[in-house]
Amino acid sequence: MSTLALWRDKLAYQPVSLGIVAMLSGLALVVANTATLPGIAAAEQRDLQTSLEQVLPSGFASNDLVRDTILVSGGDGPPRTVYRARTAAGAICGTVFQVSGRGYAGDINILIGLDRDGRLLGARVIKHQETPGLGDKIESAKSRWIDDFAGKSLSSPPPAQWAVKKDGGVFDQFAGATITPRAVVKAVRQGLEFYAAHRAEILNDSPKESTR
Amino acid sequence: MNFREISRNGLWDQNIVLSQILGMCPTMAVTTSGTNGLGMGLATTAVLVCSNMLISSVRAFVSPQVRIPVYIVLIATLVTLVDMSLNAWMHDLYRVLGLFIALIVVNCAVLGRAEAFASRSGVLASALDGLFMGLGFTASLTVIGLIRELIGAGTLFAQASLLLGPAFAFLEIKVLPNYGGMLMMILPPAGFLVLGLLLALRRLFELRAAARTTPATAVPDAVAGCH
Amino acid sequence: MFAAVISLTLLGALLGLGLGVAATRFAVEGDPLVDELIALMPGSNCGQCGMAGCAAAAQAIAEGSATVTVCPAGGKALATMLGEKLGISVDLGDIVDDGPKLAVIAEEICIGCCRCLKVCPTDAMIGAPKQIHNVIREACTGCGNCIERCPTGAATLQPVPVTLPHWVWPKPAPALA
Amino acid sequence: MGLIETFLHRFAAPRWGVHPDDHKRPAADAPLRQLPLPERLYLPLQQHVGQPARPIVLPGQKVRKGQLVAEAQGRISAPVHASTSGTVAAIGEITAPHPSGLPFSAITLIPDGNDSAGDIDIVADPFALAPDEIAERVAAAGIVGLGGATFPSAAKLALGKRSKVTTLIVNGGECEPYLSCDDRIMRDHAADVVDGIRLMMHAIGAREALVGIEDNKPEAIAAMRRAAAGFAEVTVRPVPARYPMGSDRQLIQTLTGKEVPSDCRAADVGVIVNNVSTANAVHRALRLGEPLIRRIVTVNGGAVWQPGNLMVPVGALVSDLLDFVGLKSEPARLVMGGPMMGSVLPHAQVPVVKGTAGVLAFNEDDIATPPPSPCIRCGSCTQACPVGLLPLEMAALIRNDRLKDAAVLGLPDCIACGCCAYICPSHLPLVQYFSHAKSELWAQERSTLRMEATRKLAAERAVRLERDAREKAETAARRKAERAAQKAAQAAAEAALSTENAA
Amino acid sequence: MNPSSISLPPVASPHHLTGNSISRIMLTVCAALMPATLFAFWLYGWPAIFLWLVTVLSALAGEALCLRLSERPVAAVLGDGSALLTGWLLAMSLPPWAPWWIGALGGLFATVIAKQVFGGLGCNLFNPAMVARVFLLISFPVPMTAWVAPLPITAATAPGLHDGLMILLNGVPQLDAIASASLLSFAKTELSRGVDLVHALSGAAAPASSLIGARAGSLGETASLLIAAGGALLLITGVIRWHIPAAMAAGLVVPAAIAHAVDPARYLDVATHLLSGGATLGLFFIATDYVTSPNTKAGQLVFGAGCGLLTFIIRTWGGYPEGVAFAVLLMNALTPVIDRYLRPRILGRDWRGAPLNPETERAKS
Amino acid sequence: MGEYIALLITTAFVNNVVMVKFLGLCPFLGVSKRIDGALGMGMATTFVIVLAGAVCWNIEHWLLAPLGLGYLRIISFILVIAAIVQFTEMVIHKMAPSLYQTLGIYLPLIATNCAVLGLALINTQEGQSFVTAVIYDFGASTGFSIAMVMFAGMRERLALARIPAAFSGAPIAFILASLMSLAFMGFSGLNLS
Ligand SMILES: Cc1cc2nc3c(=O)[nH]c(=O)nc-3n(C[C@H](O)[C@H](O)[C@H](O)COP(=O)(O)O)c2cc1C
Ligand SMILES: Cc1cc2nc3c(=O)[nH]c(=O)nc-3n(C[C@H](O)[C@H](O)[C@H](O)COP(=O)(O)O)c2cc1C
Ligand SMILES: Cc1cc2nc3c(=O)[nH]c(=O)nc-3n(C[C@H](O)[C@H](O)[C@H](O)COP(=O)(O)O)c2cc1C
Ligand SMILES: Cc1cc2nc3c(=O)[nH]c(=O)nc-3n(C[C@H](O)[C@H](O)[C@H](O)CO)c2cc1C
Ligand code: SF4
Ligand code: SF4
Ligand code: SF4
Ligand code: SF4
Ligand code: FES
Repeated sequence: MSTLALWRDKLAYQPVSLGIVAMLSGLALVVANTATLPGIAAAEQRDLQTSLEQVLPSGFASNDLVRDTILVSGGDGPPRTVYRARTAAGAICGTVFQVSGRGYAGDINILIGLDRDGRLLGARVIKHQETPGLGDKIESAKSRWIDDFAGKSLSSPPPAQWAVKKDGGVFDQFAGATITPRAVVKAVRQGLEFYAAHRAEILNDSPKESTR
Repeated sequence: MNFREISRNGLWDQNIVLSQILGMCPTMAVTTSGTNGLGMGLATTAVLVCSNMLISSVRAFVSPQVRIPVYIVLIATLVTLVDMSLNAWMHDLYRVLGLFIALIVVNCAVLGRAEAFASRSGVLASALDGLFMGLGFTASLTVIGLIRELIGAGTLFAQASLLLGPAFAFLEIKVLPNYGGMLMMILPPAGFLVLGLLLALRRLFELRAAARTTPATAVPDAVAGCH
Repeated sequence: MFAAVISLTLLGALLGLGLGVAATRFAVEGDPLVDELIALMPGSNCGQCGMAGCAAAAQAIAEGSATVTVCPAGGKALATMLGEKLGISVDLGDIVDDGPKLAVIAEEICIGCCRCLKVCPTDAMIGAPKQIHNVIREACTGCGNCIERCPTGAATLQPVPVTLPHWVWPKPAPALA
Repeated sequence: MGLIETFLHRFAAPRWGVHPDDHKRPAADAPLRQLPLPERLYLPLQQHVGQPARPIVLPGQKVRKGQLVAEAQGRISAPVHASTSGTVAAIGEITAPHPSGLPFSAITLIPDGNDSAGDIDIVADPFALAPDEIAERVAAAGIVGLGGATFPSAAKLALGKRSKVTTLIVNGGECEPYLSCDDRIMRDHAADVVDGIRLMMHAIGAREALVGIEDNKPEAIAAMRRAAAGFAEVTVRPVPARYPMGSDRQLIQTLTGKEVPSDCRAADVGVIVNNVSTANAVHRALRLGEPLIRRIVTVNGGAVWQPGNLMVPVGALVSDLLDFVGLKSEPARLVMGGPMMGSVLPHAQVPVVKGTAGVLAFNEDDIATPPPSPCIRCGSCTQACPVGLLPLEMAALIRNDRLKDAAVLGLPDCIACGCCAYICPSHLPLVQYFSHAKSELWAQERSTLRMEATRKLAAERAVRLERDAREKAETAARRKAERAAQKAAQAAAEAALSTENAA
Repeated sequence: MNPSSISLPPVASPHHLTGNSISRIMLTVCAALMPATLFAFWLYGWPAIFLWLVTVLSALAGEALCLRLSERPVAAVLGDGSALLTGWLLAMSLPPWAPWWIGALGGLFATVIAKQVFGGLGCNLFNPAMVARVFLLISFPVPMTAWVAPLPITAATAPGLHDGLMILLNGVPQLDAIASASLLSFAKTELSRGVDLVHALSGAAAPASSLIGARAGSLGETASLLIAAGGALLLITGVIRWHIPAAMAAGLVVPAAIAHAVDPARYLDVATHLLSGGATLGLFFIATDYVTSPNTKAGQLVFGAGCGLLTFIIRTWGGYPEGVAFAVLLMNALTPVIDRYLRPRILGRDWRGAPLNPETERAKS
Repeated sequence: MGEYIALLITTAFVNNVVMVKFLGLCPFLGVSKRIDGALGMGMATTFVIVLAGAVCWNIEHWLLAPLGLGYLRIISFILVIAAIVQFTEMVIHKMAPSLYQTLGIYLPLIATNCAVLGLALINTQEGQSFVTAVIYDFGASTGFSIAMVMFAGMRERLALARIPAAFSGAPIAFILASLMSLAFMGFSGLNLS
């Protein structure tokens, strides 16, 4: 102990001791990283899968959605990843992709699922920062509001009514919080428009365009 | 330091939140519901126990000059380890606590205990200290979270099953059906307010106790950690 | 993999070196605070504070084991000065400052034993063996050392009488509501 | 006052201060009355700032009117003269006209009723005297500032001469409500006042004199203008009636635009301020050879039957004055000086001193003081403070015993004018806070000085003890050496003896 | 020779005090509020009167409770009128037909949490009424933004005594049917829908309608002119000084005028800014609260300008349609710092507190 | 330029670290008894945050990202921060002992001031450029200092108030912070673009 005490105040002791601690920590982390990497990757995969399945009726897709994607550029912003659902026969029967809009407190990310004709199969908010108690009724866990989208398409209701009731549309707003639903409605509508514009590209099944 | 003293310190006398007033950021940020408070508290407890033990065992080798960096590296490593393992093997829990776990690194209470206790005490005592400090922390966070949740939404431990696992479903209670809710309670102002009122309550207890034991003495500076 | 370990180790070593150098470069010698406090104390080492003189009292104050109100000889004035030096607010209510005191010798009883003279820290007591002793008003700090030593009780502490120029306006009573 | 006039007044008036109801009339308009000689007079030894005077008479001694009974001690001091002829009964203590009710020393004089004066030494033309000689005569006459500060006037004149003062400001402000003694002096003795002013100018070497009189005293302004008509160097300047216009710094600023720096005297910026009554006293001292033994005192207040101004010998008891004017009711509070700055008297058995401008006997209605409420930070006090202080902040600090912090905010600059406490809607005793803090700080200062002295003494004692020890040791060593030497000598002697014997 | 001993503890000068008192000041302010309040009562009928009562009574009750707990004289302190004024001003800033618990919670919050916990009158750092208003707005955004169009008490469709009580207890039935946005939130909604203000604010929605109180809003917003008259009364009686109102008006008007000149389609005009929302009430009654505003003239100018500017910023770019309450609270938080750095100059000293130079003063004449 | 100013204002007020993001609360509550102390702490923290932010950005950009060592981020950032803080502490202790007296135990605690690490992590999370990151850090720490100074000013006044015994000290400080953050809610949703 006494020799240690002597050593501890030496200049060289500082870098060496801190270095050793850092090295051991680094080692531990490297080992842990190697050990956990596959687990984490698998878990994240599962997460994605379940989200995707939420916006499609159960049993709708027979393929592994996560592996059947296509990058579609267009609209504004970076290319979007579009996941495609297939029937047991392998034909494309629907697509899932993410849209987003600016809500009250930040971006709202919504996953929407469409059938071949561009009719909404379902929508789920996957990330938002809206005020709990006001804007968070867009979460399916909090309210069934988001289910209203199922079955809607660009033509029904007509484009003019793709808005909240306050603005003359068909969608309910929440008392005291119009901004959030307005943003969601707008984002979903834009998603439908995006699909309409790129339908051919998305449904084009030539294998070279599919990634992964 | 005996067991009684350590446990009493952790749970009440030197309670991290109510007495030392440390670790305020997670306290304020996560206590929007009882469930969140509980989760954060338990995660912190785990880290506190491990870090206290680790630091207590290496304390002889650490020179004063690099003491703090070493402690912090150790704590950060621990936290990252916990973070990774949860992510890989308990993914559902991780999805809930993931954010909180990263926050533990900078919870100054962890370093505070390392400095104030673990760097001067044996491994076992340090582990106990970490445990009770953590439990005291958990209790405070849960209480604050419950108060905010009850007034804010009329529920207790809402979504406990979703967050902590189905086993915790029994905790969920809707106390006030048909209650419109009070938005402020989940916003920053109420965090401060509820803790302030709790601290006042604690002070009231102590004033009463002091008045009972020594009727004529002046008001003690009850909150030692109130800098 | 190696990169991770090596870079972290290097980072740690580098910072450790920096800190080591800084610690030697910027080392702070001693505690200048205690010296400053000692300079403030009355310096009569009368021991009323219950410590081994003023330096010990200053040390205790600096360490926090004694409050700034510890020195009765210094009174409120000293306590405020110490409080300022330490940057803390002082609760002057703690100080029982019932005004300055003076030693007074009852001439009829004084036997001229000289004991008081020897213990007075400020040489405020004058007299010679077998003669009546006297107190120099200006020099007496009212420490009471002589009182304890006086075998006949001739020395007593009396409050210094208040005179017009020394009168202090009382502090107003606080507003009720 | 009409609406427009009120409006204009608001804008013309300075931005500091307050405008209390002045209550000066009818007392100011009543003709001056003479207080009959009381049975006993008490001549305090300390009626001025500085060293107290030292008595030079013995009990039983007979004195003439104007005879010196106590002489000045030191540079800043003033002598005391017998206010009338009579016998010195005692030299003892009497309650001081001070809120503390503490006693101070005074010479008790039993008048013989003759009021006979001693020899009078008058010069034919005082203007022929050297300035220093005028100052000496003023000093010998025991004149002190009669505006309230009671600073020995001769010292002020000397200071003025040394600092090359060019302007003498004569303070006829009399801004305190209820008081009218200066007003009376100016109305009745304007020529004497102007003469006194010119004498003081001569003593200082000032080029001009400005007489500042509040515009609520039109008769005094007219009288003074008439008296000063022949003297170009004396100008009468009406000033707005606003409390505390009579305070020297405010008057200097109003009349000359100069600001007296906070740590300086007025003389440092080339100005000297003297009260009109002081000028009158200077006139009487030099032209009539009469020392300062009497003064005009306003007796006023709701409890007084016949308010007015009295000519009073210094040393008369307040009770004598009140008996003379008669009381409507038992006064609820007795005040010496004005209502804004005067000090409350513990009882009526206190003597009138040179600086006593008024004795006010208030009834309950006059002083109805509601209990203080908390400060609502209305800022009225800040607005009113003529010095630009923050009374509310200082009071809050003092309430929490943070006196030094209050001093940092400017407590030492406070002139205790009372504007803040007057205007405060919460009726906070602000001036008492400040007086408390100032006296407490002085006390702390004294104890610090004392501590310093103690430290020195302790160090000296340590040195002495060391020296004693050393001396003792040296003596012991010497003794030892001596003894050793003795022994050696003895031994040598013995040896010698033995050798001798042997031989 | 010294017969009587000291009879009384020493009393300090001055022995002469103004007749002014706290209760007199507070009651003057209440009197100045009276015309606007009565007019608003007429406009909004019984529910508004009940809400006002509930708010004032709960503010008084909160104060009384705290006084009881801290063992201070209840009647004397309640008599100073400050709690009454707090409740009154809070009521003036609430939606007139809000349910009773809004008023009750607000009144209690104002006097208990925002005032008495800090030590009562004079010790609070934030304006109690505005703290309570913001607390209510944040906690209950829905009822706090539910405005109704004025429906004079004399109108046939106006709720009577009984219906008024029902509205107070149960809230407005079919709120959507009679709901009407206040001018500022209307403008904000239109802007967020992408309608420009030139179109949005034409015709019936023109800002001028708020001058005569024909627009939905709080009690204190509908009668801006009467509020301003009350403010003038306060100025004349010397209860408030002009610095804060003038600076606040300038802080609001100047940027508003510039912005409106640059882009009238996006920025509201000056009159709207001044006459709607709580601007007039804020100008004269709220920002001027002694306790929570600086007490030097320079400080008050800075404070007022800050209130005005922040109001403009929050109204124009913020998430809330109305900004006076937030602006006042933010400037309240800054008040001690303002007071600390903007002190008056001491006579004979320069701004930094050093004594002046005697020679330069001597040279003046 | 305009967007940088908007960023500065947004980070300082709208997303105030203390009042909105709940970072750095311990020093905010601990060192805010007097304006001077708060100002000193604010400046020390600003210094540390900007410096640490810049260093961490470079470490992330040149070391961690290229080598795929994302999992070492927390530990290496905290190491850098700790070292910078301790270095600052030693310098202040030597150069300005009185400042050291007031900042007391809080200097070492800057290392665990969540704001420092939090901001460094946010910088990388949002993939900001170096300039934006520095401006962001500067704005945030300025917001921290402003909040501290305002709070300290109010606490100086609180020290003179008649706070009920049960509330004096920490409880009233929290309630005050609560009302202050109520005021800061006014900035919520402020959108300068
Ligand atoms: C604290 C707070 C949070 C809010 N959060 C949201 C929100 O998340 N989503 C939303 O649409 N409106 C939110 N609002 C309301 C908006 O500010 C705005 O007043 C409202 O959306 C306007 O809608 P309205 O036309 O229905 O009144 C919030 C308001 C407050 C006070
Ligand atoms: C003291 C008190 C507090 C209340 N607080 C709230 C509240 O915070 N939020 C709310 O919506 N309703 C509140 N209420 C009102 C009732 O809870 C109300 O009846 C309930 O919101 C039912 O409303 P609904 O009929 O619109 O569903 C409160 C009532 C009382 C008596
Ligand atoms: C607040 C205040 C008010 C004063 N009012 C008067 C006054 O009304 N008349 C006056 O002669 N002196 C007044 N003085 C005293 C003057 O400042 C100054 O001391 C005096 O005029 C000097 O003249 P003297 O030495 O002849 O007394 C006042 C002083 C203060 C501080
Ligand atoms: C001119 C003036 C304005 C006032 N404004 C308010 C106010 O806006 N809100 C409030 O709660 N009290 C107000 N008061 C009342 C009182 O000052 C307030 O309750 C204190 O803040 C409580 O300490 C005002 C008082 C005056 C004299
Ligand atoms: S009481 Fe004061 S003077 Fe006496 S020894 Fe102690 S510190 Fe020194
Ligand atoms: S009390 Fe006695 S021992 Fe003490 S200083 Fe006075 S005379 Fe000396
Ligand atoms: S006048 Fe009185 S109530 Fe007003 S600020 Fe000054 S001390 Fe406070
Ligand atoms: S008494 Fe002092 S603080 Fe009050 S107004 Fe006069 S100078 Fe200013
Ligand atoms: S927990 Fe954030 S600073 Fe302490």
